[in-house]
Amino acid sequence: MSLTLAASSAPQNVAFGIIAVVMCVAALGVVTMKNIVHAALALVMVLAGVAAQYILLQAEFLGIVQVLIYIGAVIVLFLFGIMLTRHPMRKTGEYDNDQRILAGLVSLLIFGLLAYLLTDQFRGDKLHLGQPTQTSAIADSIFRTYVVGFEVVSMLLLAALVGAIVLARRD
Amino acid sequence: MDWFDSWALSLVVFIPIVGTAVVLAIPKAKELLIKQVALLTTLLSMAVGVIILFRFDYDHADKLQFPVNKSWIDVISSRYHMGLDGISLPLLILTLFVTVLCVVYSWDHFPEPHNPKAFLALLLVLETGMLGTFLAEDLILFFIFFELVLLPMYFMIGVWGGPNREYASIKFFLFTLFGSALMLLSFLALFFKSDPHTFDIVQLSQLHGAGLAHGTQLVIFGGLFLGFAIKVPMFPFHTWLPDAHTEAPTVGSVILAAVLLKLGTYGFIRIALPVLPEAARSWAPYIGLLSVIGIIYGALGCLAQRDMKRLIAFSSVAHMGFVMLGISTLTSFGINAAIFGMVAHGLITGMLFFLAGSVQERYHTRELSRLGGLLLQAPKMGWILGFCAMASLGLPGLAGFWGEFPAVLSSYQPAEGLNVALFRGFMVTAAIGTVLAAGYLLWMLQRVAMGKIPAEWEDAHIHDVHVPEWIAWAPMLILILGLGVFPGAIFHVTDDAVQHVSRMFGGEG
Amino acid sequence: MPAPYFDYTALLPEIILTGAIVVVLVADLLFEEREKYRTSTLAGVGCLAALVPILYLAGNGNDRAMFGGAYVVDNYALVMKALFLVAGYITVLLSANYIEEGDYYQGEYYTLLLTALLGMTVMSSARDLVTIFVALETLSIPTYLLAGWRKHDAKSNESSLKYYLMGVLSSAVMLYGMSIVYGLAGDTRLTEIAKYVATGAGGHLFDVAIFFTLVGFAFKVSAVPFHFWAPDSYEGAPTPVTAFLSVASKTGGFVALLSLVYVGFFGRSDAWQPILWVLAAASMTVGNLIALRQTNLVRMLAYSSIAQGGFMLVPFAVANQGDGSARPGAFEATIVYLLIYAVMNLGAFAVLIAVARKTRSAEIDSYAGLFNYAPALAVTMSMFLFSLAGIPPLGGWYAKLVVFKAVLDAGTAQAVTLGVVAAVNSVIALFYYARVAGLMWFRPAPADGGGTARVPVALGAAIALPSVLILAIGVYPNLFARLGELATKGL
Amino acid sequence: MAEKAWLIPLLPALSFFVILFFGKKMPKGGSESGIIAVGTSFVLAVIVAAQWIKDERIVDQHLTWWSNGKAHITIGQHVDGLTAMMFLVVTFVSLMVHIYSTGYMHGDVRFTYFFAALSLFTAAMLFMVMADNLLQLMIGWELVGLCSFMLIGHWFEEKNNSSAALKAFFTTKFGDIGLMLGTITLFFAAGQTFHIETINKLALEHGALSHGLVLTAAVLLFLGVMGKSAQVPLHIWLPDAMAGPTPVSALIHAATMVVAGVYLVARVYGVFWSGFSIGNGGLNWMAFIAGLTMVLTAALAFVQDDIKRVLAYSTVSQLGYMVAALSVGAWTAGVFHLFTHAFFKALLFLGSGSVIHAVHSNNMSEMGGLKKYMPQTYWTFVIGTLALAGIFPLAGFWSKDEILLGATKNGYPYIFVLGLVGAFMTACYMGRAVILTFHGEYRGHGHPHESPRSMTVPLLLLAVPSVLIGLINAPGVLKFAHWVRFEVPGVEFEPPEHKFAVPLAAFSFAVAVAGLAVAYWVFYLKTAPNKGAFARSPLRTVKHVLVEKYYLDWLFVTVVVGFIKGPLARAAYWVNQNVIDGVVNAVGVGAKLVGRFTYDVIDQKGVDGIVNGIGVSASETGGVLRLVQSGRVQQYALMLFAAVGLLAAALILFT
Amino acid sequence: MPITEYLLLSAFLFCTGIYGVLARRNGVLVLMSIELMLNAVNINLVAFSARLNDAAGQVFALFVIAIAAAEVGVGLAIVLLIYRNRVGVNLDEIDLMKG
Repeated sequence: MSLTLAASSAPQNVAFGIIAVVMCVAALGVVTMKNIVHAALALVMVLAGVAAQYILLQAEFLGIVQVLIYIGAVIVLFLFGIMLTRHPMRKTGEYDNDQRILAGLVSLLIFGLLAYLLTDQFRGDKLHLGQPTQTSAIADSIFRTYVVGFEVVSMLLLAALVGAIVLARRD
Repeated sequence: MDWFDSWALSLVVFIPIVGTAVVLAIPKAKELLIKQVALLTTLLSMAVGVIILFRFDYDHADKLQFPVNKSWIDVISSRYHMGLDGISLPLLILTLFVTVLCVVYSWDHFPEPHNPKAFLALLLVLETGMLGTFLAEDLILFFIFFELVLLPMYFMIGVWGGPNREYASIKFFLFTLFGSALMLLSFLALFFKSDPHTFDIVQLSQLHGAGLAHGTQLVIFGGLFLGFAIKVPMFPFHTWLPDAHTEAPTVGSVILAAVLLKLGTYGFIRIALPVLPEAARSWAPYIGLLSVIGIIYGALGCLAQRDMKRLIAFSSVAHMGFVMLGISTLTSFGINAAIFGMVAHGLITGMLFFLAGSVQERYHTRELSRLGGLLLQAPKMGWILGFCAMASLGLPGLAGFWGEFPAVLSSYQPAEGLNVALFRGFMVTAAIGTVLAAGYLLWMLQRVAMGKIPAEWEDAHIHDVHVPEWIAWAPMLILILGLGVFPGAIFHVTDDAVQHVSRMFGGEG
Repeated sequence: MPAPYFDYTALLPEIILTGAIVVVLVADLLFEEREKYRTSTLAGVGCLAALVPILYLAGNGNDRAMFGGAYVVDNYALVMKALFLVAGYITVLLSANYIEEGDYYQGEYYTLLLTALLGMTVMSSARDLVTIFVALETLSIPTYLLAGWRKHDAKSNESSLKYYLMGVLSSAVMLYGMSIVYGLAGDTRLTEIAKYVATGAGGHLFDVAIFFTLVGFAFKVSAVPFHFWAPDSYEGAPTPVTAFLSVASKTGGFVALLSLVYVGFFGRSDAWQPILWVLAAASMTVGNLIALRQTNLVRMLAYSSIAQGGFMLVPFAVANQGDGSARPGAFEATIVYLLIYAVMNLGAFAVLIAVARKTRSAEIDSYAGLFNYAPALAVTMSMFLFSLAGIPPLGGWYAKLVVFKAVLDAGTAQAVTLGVVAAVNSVIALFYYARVAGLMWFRPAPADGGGTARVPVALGAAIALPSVLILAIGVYPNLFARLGELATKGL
Repeated sequence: MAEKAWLIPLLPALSFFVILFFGKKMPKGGSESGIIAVGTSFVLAVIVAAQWIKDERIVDQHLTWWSNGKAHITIGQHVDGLTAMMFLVVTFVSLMVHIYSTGYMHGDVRFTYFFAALSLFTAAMLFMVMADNLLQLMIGWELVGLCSFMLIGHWFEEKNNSSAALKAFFTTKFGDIGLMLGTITLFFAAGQTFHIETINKLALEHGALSHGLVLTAAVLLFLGVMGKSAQVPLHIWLPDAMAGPTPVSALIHAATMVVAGVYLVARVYGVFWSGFSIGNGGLNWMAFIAGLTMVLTAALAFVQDDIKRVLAYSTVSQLGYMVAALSVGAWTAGVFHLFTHAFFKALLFLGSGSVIHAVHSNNMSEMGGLKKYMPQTYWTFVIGTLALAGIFPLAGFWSKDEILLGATKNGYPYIFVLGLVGAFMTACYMGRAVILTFHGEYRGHGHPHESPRSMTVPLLLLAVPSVLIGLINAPGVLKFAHWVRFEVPGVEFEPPEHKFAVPLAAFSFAVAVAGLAVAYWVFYLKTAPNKGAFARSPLRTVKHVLVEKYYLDWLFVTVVVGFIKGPLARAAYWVNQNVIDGVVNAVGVGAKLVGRFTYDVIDQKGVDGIVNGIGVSASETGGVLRLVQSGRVQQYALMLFAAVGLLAAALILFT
Repeated sequence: MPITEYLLLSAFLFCTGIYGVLARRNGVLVLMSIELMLNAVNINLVAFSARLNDAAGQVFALFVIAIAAAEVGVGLAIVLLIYRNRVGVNLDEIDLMKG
C-alpha cells in the first residue's frame, strides 16, 4: 500500500490533507468536548491519524507501533482512568477551567511563532520519499548508537511499573 | 630561630583556632576548665606576639617580615601569603592584647544566657579572623579572614546581646556582607586587570594600577571603598554601628570597637591606597568629605543619646572620621595618624565600653537620665571613666590626641594634586569636631559620674572595680597613658612603612 | 555491520547500579516485613559499589567514547557520576529511618531511587539528544513517584502531581525543540550538532529550538520562570526525596545543560547566552525575594535552591569568551558550585530531618531555641545555612567566588551587571538564612525545655559527613577546585 | 642648672603619681608630697633665674619625640628670661597655694585628690612654660585646662559646679580650635617645625612669610588666647569657674593658668607683631578686644555680690590690660603686669578665701565688719587691693603705668583712655569690695574668726612681693626690662621701650586714688548705717569738701558712679548674662537640639530609614511575588508556556 | 510534498495540546492533551527522518512513544491517587500549597 502511495505525490498530498483535517478537528475535539468519553474517542482519531501519517512518511514500523501502543494500550489506560475517576454526582460540561482565554492566547502565540519560523526556514523544502525505512535500519541504529538508552528505558519501564503500582494500589 | 620566623605568623593566627577545637571538646559543665583553656590560648598567642615584637626588625619596618608564602588554592592562583610590617604590627599586638583582656574581663560575668563554652569558642574564632586580616598579603586570604569575623560577631550580638539584639545582629551582618560582596568583585577585577594576574597584595602594590584605565580604576576603587567604608563605618554607612554596639554584650562591643572597625581602615591603607593610587587620589576628596561629615554627624548624634552605650557607639563614628580624614590626605602624617588613631581608638573606646558594661551590670540600666553620682558610689570607676572620656576627647598626653591632632595637621597640606582649600575646610571642620567631642563626652561624664546619687540608687550596694576588671583594665589604662607620653612607640614602628605608602602620592618621606 | 563496541569497564557503574536495582527489588520480595529496612543497606552498598569503578576509571585517566560519540566516559562524566552516587548514598542514609518508621513501601522506594540514580549516571555520559532524553526521563519519572510516596498525605499527592505535570510539559517542550534541532542538524549526537552550529545555518528557528531544548532542563534546575513546581513539590514530598530533588535531580539538569551548551550548542552563544542571563538573574532575584517571606523551612530551602540555581547559571551567561572559545573557569565554576552546593544542601536537609524527628514540624518557628537543647544540630544547621549564604570559612564562599570570578573575567557590561545582581542577591539571601540561624541561637528553648533530640546513626553520618566536608572545602578549597579542574580538562 | 630645667615640671608630675597611688596612705593625705615637690621646684626655679641673671644664656634643647619621615616632632626646653620668670611665678604661687590649701581644704572629702590635681596642674603649667615648640606648649595648655576642669568641678555633687567646669572646659576648648589651627598653620609655614624660635625668626624676617599667612596664624592663635585668657566675649567661663575651691581660683583662675594666653602672645610675639602690624599703631584686632575686656568686665565687677566674682571680673579686666599691653607693643609692660598681677591677685583670692572660710559664704551681703575679727586677712587684703588699684609704690602701680605709657607712646590713644577708665573703675570696685567685706557691721551668721596659720602665712608671704616687686622695674632700677626681654637670636628686633614719665604716672596715680575715694564715698559714707562713726573719721575733711561742693558730689555720685554702677553696669551685666552667656548656653542647647534633630530625623528616619526601607521593600516585593505562586498547577503551566512564548519571541526580535 | 505541511500540522497539534493542558481542569483530559503534544513531536521527528533519510528520527520517536506510555501510566497512577484521597480530579481545586 505504501508503495502505491509513494509513487506519485498527488494522491499522497490529498491523503495527507484529508487526514490532517480530520486530525486537527479531532484534536480540537479532544481539548473542547464536553463529554470526556467523546474526548477520548477524538483522541483515538488523532492517534490513528498520526499512525496514518507515519505510513504516508514511509515509516511503517512506527505506524504499527503507534497503533499497537497508543490505540491498543494507552487509550485503554485512559478509558480505565476515566471510569475510575468519574464522579457519580458530577455532570458533564465542567471540564474546563477559568483560564481558557489566556490559554488560547498563549497557544496561539506559540503557534504563530512556530508557524512563522517553520515556514520561514523550510519554505520550498520538499520531501523526497524513497524506499520505506527498513525495520532493520531502525534496529541497527538502536543498537549502534542508542543502545544505552534502550537498556535504560527498560529499567525505566520497570521502575515506572513498580512505582505506579505502589501509588495506584489501594491499601 | 629561623624556624620561628617562618612559623610565627601561622602560629599566632591559628593558635586560637586550636583553642576553639579544644574548648569545643570539653563538656559544657566544666566551665572553669573551659575558661582556663581559653585564657591559656589567648596568652599563648599573645606570647608568640611578644616574641614577634622582640624579633621584629624595626629598622626595616617597611619590609614584610616573618613572611610565609605557601600554595593554597592554586586553581585560582591564590596563595597562603602572610607578612608583617610596621603597619600591621601595632594592630596585631592590639588585637592579641585586647582579646586576652576580654577573656579576663568575662571571667566572672558572662552575660545571659551564660554558656561560656560557646562564648569563648566564638571569641577565639573571632581572634583568628582579626589577626589573619592584619597579616594577609593575598586578597582572597584577606577576604576570608575579613569575613571570618562576621559569624562569631553575629552570634555574639545575637545570643548574648540586649533586647533588640536580633535586629542589631542581622543589620550588622547584612551591612558588612553587602560591602564585602562588592569588595570581592573589586578584588576579582584587580586580579583580571593586573598583568600578570595575581591576588598578591605585594605584587599589586608594586604595579599600583599600571595599565588600568582611569575609569576602571575608579570603579574598582569604588567597590573597595564600599567594602571598607561600611566596616569603618563611614557616614552614611554607619547605621549598623550604633545598633550593633548598643546591643552587643560588653566584650562584643569592646572587640567591635577595638579591632573590628579597624579592619576597614586597615584595608584602605593596606590595599586600596597602594594598589590603586591614582583612583585613591580621585576619591580622596570624597572620602575626606564623608569623614568630616562623620566627625560632625557622629558628635551631633552623641549629643542626642539617652543611652550611655549608644553614645559611646556613636562617638566611634566621629573618631573613625578622624582616622579616615588622615587617610584621605594621602600623606604620611595622615596615615601615621590614622594608624595611631586606630590603636588609640581601640584602647580608649574599648575601655569606655568596658565601663559602660560594668555600669550596666551594677545599675541594670544605661539610661543617662537615671544614672549619676558614680564618683560617689564607685569613685575608682568614676575616675577611670573620667580618664577615658578625657582620652577620648583627644586630651594631649593621652593616646587619643596622637590620632586626632596629626590627622587634622595633615589636612592642612594634603598630598600633591588634592585641592588644598577643600582640605583646609575639612581641617577647620574637624577641629570644630574636637570641641563637639569635648561637649558630648563631658556631658556624659557629668551625667554619669558627677552629681548626687539619684534616689533610686541611694541604698543600692554598688561595688567598686572588681579584681578581674582591674586586671583587664589596668593594662589598657597604662597603655592609653603610655602611648600618650611616648607616641614614638607606635610612630616609630609605622613610619617607615607609611612613608613607603605615601611615596606613591608624592610624599617626600 | 560490525557489532557496536562495548567498553564494559566504562559501563561498569551503570551495570552495577542496574544490578543493585534488581537485587533490591528481589530482596524486597524475599524479606519479611520487619526485615525490609535492610533494602536500604543494599541500596547504600549499591551506590558505594558503583563508586569503585569510577575511582578506577578516574585513576586510569583515558577518555572512553562509545557508540559513535553518543556515550562518553571522561573525567567530567566521572566527577559528576561520583557526585551523583555520593549524593545518592547520603540520600539513602537520610531515608533509612524516615522510610522505615513511616508507613512506606521500602524496597520499591530504593528501587526507584536507584533507577533515578541510574538515569543520572547515564546523563553524565550522554552526548546525544536521545540518550539525554532517556536519561532525563529515567531520572525524572521515579522521582515523580517518590514525591507522592506519602500516599495518604494530600500534600504529598499534590506535590507529586505538580511535579509530574510540570515535568511532562517541559519535557514536551524540550522534545519539540530537540525534534527541530535534529531536523536542522541532521543528527542527534552533540558533536555532530556542534558541526552544524559552526556553519551558522538554521536561522531563528534554530535559536528557538535551542531555547526549547534548554527549557526542559531549566525546569529541572528550577530556573525562574520554570520553577513554579519546586516550592510546592519540595514542601509536599517526603523530606529525603526533597533533598534528593534539590540536589541530585537539580544536578542532573545542570549536567545536561553543561553537555548541551558546551558540547552541542556552544557556537550559538548569541541564542543561549541571553536566555541564560535572564534565567540566572531572574532565578537569583525571585528566588531570594520570595524566600524572605517563607514560614516553612523546606519551602524556604526550595526558594533558596532556586536562587542557588541562578548562581550556577551565571557562568553560562558569560561562557563564551567572545571568540567562540569557552571561557576557562566558567564551566569549572558551575561544576565546583554544583559539588559544593550538593554538600551543603544535603547537610541542611539532613539536619532538617533530624530536627523534624523531634519537633514533627518544618515550620521555621519550631526551630526557636534549638541551640539550647540540641546544640550540635543547631551548629551544623547554622554551618550549612551560612555556607549556602557564602560566608567564609564555610565551603559556600568558594562556590560564590568562582562564579564571581567567571563574571569578572568576562568583564563586559552585561557580565558585570549580572555580577552585581549576584552580589546584591547574596546579601538578600543572607537575611533569610541568618534569620533561621538567629531563631535557633537567639531564642530561649521552648517551654518544655525541648528535651534532647536523638539522632540515629545513619542520619548522624549524613550530617557529619557534609559538615566535615563543608569546613574542609572552606578552608582548603583546592580539594574541590581540583575536581572542577579535572572535569574541565575532560571536556 | 638651666640645662636641667626640665626637672622643674618633672617633680610635680612625679608628685602627682605619688599622691594618686599613695596619697591616701600618707599621714597628711598627700599634701606633703605636693609641697615638697613644688617647694623643690621653686628652689630650682630660683636657681635657674639666678643663673639666667648671671649668664643671660638662652638654653634651647630638644629631643626627637617622634618623627614622620623627615619631620621631627620634638620635646624640649627653652629657658630664657621669660621662662625663668614664669617658673618663679608659677612655683611660688603654687607653693603658697599648696600651703594655704592644707588649711583651707582641711577635712574635705577629696583632700588627697585635690592635692594630686594641684600637683598635676603645676607640672602641666611648668611643662607649657618650658616648651621650646608650639606643640608642646599646646599640650601643656590643654593639660592645664584639664586640671582647671577637675578643680572647678571639685565639688561635683552640685550640678552648678559641674556645669561650670564643663562650661570652662568647653569654652576654652573652643578657643583651642584657634590654637590648634594656628599651630598647624605655623608648622607648615615654618617648613614643618613647631620650634618657636624658628617661627619667631621667620615671622620677623621681612618677606620670609607672606603677611596673610602670618596674620591668619596670629588671628587663630589669638582665638586660643581669648579662650584661655578670658577675653571678651569668651570670658564668660571665668566667673563661673569660681565654683571651684578658692585656692584653685587663686592659683589657676587668677595667677597662672589664665595668663597662659598672655604668655603665648609674649612667647610667639614675632607672629603677633608681624601679623597684627603692631608697630604701625592704630587699631588692631587684639587691642580692640583687649580694650573692650578691660573696661566692660571692670564694670561688671561693680554689681557682684559674690566676693570671688568681683575678683574674677577683676582678673578678666587685668588680663585685658596684659593683652592690651602686648597689643600695643609694650611687651615688657605686659609681661611685667603678668608678673606683678600674679602676686597680688593670688593674695586677694587667698584673702577672700580666708574670709569665706570664716563666714562660710561667698556673698559680701553676708559679710561686713570683718576687720576686727581677722586683722591679718584684712591688712593683707588691703595691700592687695592697693596694689591692684595701682597705688604708688605698690606692684600694680609700676606695671599699669608702663602699659599706659606704652599705649600713648606707640600710638594707641584709645587704649590709654580705656586704660585710665579701667584703672578708675578697678580702684573703685576694689574699694567697694573691701568696704563691704571688712567694714561696717557684720551681717552674716556664726562667729567669724581669723584663719589658721597655714592660711595666713601664705597671705603674708604674698603680701611682701605685692608691695615690693614692682620696684625692680622702677626708674633707675629697670632690672626687669633687662632680665625679661623678647629676643630672637639672629634677628634684629626689640619691642620699643620708653622712659618712665612722671606726669603720666602721677595722673594715673590720681585716677586710682580718685577711684578709691569715690568708692569710699559711695559705699561707705552713703551706705554706712553709722553716720557718727563717719563723722569722727579722719576723712572728715574730704567729706566736708565733697558735701560742700555738692555739684561735685552730684557729678560723681549721680552721673559717674551712678551711671557706671547703675545702668551701665547693669546693662553690661544683663548683656553678659543674657546675650554673651546666653549665646554660650544657647550654643550648648542648640548643639543638643541639632544633635537631636540629626539623630531623630536625619539618622533614624533618613539614613537608617532608607536602609530599613530597602529591607522592607525587598520583603514586600517577595510578598507580591508570592501571589504568583498561587498553588494552582495549571496557572504554573500557563506561566511556563507564556514564558516560553515570550522568551522565544524576544529571542527572535532581539537577536 | 513540502515538509512544511507536516511541520505545521505538528505545530498545530502541539499548540492544541498546550491549550488543552491549560484549559482543561480534569486530570485525565490534561493527560490526553499531553499525548497530543508528544504525538506532535513524533510527527516532527518522523517527518525530519524522512527528509534526512535517516533512521535516527524514527528511533527517537520510538523512544518517545515508549516513554510516553510510561508517563501516561505514571500520570494516571498519580491522578488515581489524588482521586482517592480527595474524591475529585479537578486540578484547579488542588492548591493546598502555595505562596
